[in-house]
Amino acid sequence: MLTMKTIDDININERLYQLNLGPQHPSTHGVLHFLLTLDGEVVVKAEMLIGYTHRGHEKMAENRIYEQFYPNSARMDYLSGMIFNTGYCEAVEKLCGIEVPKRARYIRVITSELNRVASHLLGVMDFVMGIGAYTPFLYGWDDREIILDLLETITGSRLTYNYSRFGGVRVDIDQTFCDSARRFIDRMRERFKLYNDLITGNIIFIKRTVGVGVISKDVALDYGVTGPTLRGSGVNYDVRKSEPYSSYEDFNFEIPTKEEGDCMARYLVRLAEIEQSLRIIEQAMNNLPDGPIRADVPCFITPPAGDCYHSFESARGAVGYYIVSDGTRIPYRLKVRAPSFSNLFVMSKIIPGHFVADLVAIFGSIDVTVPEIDR
Amino acid sequence: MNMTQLPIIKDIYGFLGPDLLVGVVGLLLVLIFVPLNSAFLVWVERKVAGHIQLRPGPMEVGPHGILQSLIDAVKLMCKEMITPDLADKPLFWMAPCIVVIPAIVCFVVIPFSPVMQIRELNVGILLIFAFSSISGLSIMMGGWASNNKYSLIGAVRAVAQSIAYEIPLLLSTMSVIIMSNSFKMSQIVSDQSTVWNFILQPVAAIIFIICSTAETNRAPFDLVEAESELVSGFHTEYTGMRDALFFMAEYTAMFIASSMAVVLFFGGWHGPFFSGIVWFVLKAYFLVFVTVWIRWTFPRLRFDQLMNFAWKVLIPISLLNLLVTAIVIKVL
Amino acid sequence: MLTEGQKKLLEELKNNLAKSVPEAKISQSDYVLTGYHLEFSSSKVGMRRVAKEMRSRRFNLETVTAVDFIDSFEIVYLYFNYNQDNIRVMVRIRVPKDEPPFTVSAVYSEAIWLEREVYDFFGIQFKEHPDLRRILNPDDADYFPLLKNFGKTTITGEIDDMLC
Amino acid sequence: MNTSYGFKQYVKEIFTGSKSLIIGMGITLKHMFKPIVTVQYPRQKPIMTPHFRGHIEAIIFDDTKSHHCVACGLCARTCPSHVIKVQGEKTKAGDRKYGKQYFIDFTKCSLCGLCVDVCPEKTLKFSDEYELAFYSRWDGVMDIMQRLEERK
Repeated sequence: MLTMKTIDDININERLYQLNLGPQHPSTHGVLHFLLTLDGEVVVKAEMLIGYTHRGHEKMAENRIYEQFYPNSARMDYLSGMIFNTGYCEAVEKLCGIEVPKRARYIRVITSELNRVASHLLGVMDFVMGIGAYTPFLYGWDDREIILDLLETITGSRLTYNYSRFGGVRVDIDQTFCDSARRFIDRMRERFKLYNDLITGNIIFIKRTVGVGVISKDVALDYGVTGPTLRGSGVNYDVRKSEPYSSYEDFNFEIPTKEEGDCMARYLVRLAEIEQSLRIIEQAMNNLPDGPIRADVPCFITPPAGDCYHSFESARGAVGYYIVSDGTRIPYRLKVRAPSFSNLFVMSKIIPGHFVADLVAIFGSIDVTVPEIDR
Repeated sequence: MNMTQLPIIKDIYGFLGPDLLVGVVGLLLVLIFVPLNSAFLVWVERKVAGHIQLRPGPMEVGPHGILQSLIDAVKLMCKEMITPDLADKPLFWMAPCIVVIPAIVCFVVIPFSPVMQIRELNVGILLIFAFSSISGLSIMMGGWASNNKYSLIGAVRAVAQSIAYEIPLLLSTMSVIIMSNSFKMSQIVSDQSTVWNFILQPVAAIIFIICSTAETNRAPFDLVEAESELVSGFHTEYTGMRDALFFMAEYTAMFIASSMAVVLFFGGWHGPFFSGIVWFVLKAYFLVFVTVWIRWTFPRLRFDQLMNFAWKVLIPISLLNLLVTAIVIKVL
Repeated sequence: MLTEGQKKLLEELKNNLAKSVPEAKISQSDYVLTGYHLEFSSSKVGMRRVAKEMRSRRFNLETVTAVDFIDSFEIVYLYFNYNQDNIRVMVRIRVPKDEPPFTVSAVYSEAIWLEREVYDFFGIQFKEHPDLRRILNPDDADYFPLLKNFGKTTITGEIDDMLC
Repeated sequence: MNTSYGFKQYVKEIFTGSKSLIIGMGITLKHMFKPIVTVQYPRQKPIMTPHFRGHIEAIIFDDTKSHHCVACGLCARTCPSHVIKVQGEKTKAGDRKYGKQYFIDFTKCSLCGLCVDVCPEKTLKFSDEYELAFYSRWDGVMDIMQRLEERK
């Protein structure tokens, strides 16, 4: 690894210069602004300037009834909109004490996991594209397209699904959906060989990722990192296991972890997670119970006064909805704990000492969504 | 009055002989060939990339979109050429002009067939090396003059990269030159009438192809442009036809590098059934296809790895190869 | 359902927190309904002592946020651990509007950004914070958007009348 | 990265590395001869699924050969973006109201589908039209009752 120079070693006027990476840059996944202090091509200090896509979702929530916040929830993390949407519904259900039918919970699991696979595929392939390989990105896109088509058949939308409703889901899934999902699972399992040959085994990819951007366990804990980024650092923590929501307690799956904490570990964790998600989908479809898909809830709900915190695992980490209700139809306060927010902040700790090219790799491997950070 | 009767013209004609005619006609042909060739190669690149990525590539203009690059060229000519306010204007203007010089000059010595060569030089190979280094200069000029940090980083990378990769490039060429005892390109080609140098010198051939990919700044060595890091590298600030000139130079350099590889290792114009030029162009385009294919397969190296690869892998191996070649030739 | 380990940890936590911050009110809460196991509420003191206690037990700071209760702020810290025995601890600190609290960013680095966000939206000036600047809102903004007196739209009132 | 970098490892890395590169090139070459997977959009058109969420439309019911909208305005009030405006009319005094004009500003619609969910008469549905392009913002404001007349 490169030896990190401290500011004291360098005559500032001569050697350091600042580079604005973003807000308009091909590899910042949206509008994120890195203010880098560089020594040659080595980053000495990195500061992330965020807020370019701040839309004030939390303030919006205070100005609309609970139902009207459905579309907002998916627009925070547009890559795992289904998970955010479902999570919001579950948070409000927890607040109101609504019991969701089992079939609806299973459908939520199936759609959320499909969404997670789609998000991970994009995350992994975007990371590979940041390193410079464009073709694997489009192969991943090809797989992701099947999921989007599949979800479109039941939700009618491709990114901002808006599918979950308080007390259940909007549309039931049928046999054709299950058959296409099974076909996708079979196809996806075969595709792992392609990804391993084309990307994981590639010597350039290995050289670019192994030992780059190491997040140690302690740093991860200190900075509140969650999700695949945390599991890549060797911490076995997944909300789906630790606090099973929906019906994750019914399924048999593993939490893949890697000890190394570098870009490669995070990449491998994501690929392994896709595999586990496929397992969950398969189990859920095999044991799909019959019954109603929506509990009998009023058209507009009025939760009792009080507060609740609901945590769930999105494709990027542990998301939390903290809702304070004052007993009216409008939330008094709605706070979203965005995993990308903390995951991004850790970059200011680990980037110094790396090249600009590594910054792109690390940023890709942490896989943040900017609208989720900015909310 | 007959112009040729003038003493000065007579002197020039006497000095140049029939070469003048060949020179003028050849230059015209090169001037026509270079833009058309690069337009064709852009189309090839987009088509190959498309099919590798399971999509058809350009399809709209002409059959299978073959006229797409010509239309794009027309569009680029109509575009405004923006010069940044803080740019070094003369240098900024000169860089794209200089970058096409090696693209044109190098064609002078390439033997497309036994008869199709504009000028036979005793040091043809050296001329190509000498002139292709100019492209590094123009990249440096463009990157510096843009007054953009991304461009500057790209330019600095370009210089370091071209220095590092010229050494193994020359060393691998040297082993061929030792074998045919000549810097003359036609001599090297005619020496391969029975066995290609690729069979005799496989290591040198592979190193040559790798280094020429790096010299022409193609992926996986395209750190000079490195889209995901440096936006567009040295030509970030260039627009319109100036940008197109950089592209033209890049694709022509690709073609020249492939032609060099054909001359040095793949038997030049030699081949059954067809005439020499057909074989030569086929081989050159196949090598171009290989570089395009490589580009759309691999990730990009990091800068220190690029340097390590040149200094720790390519240079030792090519030196070793040269040494072995020299010993074998001496012994035989 | 709480496991044995969770119960034990809860008891320990309760005792230790009560010892380190005697003036606080600590109570167990229904996880199924609220999503947290332990509720810790105090007025204006103790957030750093709690943070240190949590850090020593390898708890993770999940989020920091605030709620504007017109007359005062409630600052909310959520802690969660990665171990087998998962406990979520909700720490509520009531602070008057004119008396800003201390930062916990010396204990948890994550809090640097989380508290910046709270400052950005509520204008709570955390004491001893290393880098208290705007984060999501523009640098030159002169408003704190999540305060209750900011930007209450008239449309909402209309909806309220019609639906309630 | 690795300080103890032996010669054996160096040679091995060159060979394994080259092998991995050749495998990668083989994969891309194979893909080059596979059929394309993209839809050539203006020439081929994708078929929309039955649940596709386009802009909203009124359903023509068989019994009345028209919509069932009673202009209750619930959709207008639920809409998070406030893009719906319904105008009702009574044919004669004491009769039920029916929807005469139903404006939706599609340029601001977030296609959440709350209006369809909430409609007490279930007279709204999603259109499967996806090629909606306008020359001005005002063209995005459409009267779905008028569109219903056109469909009849």
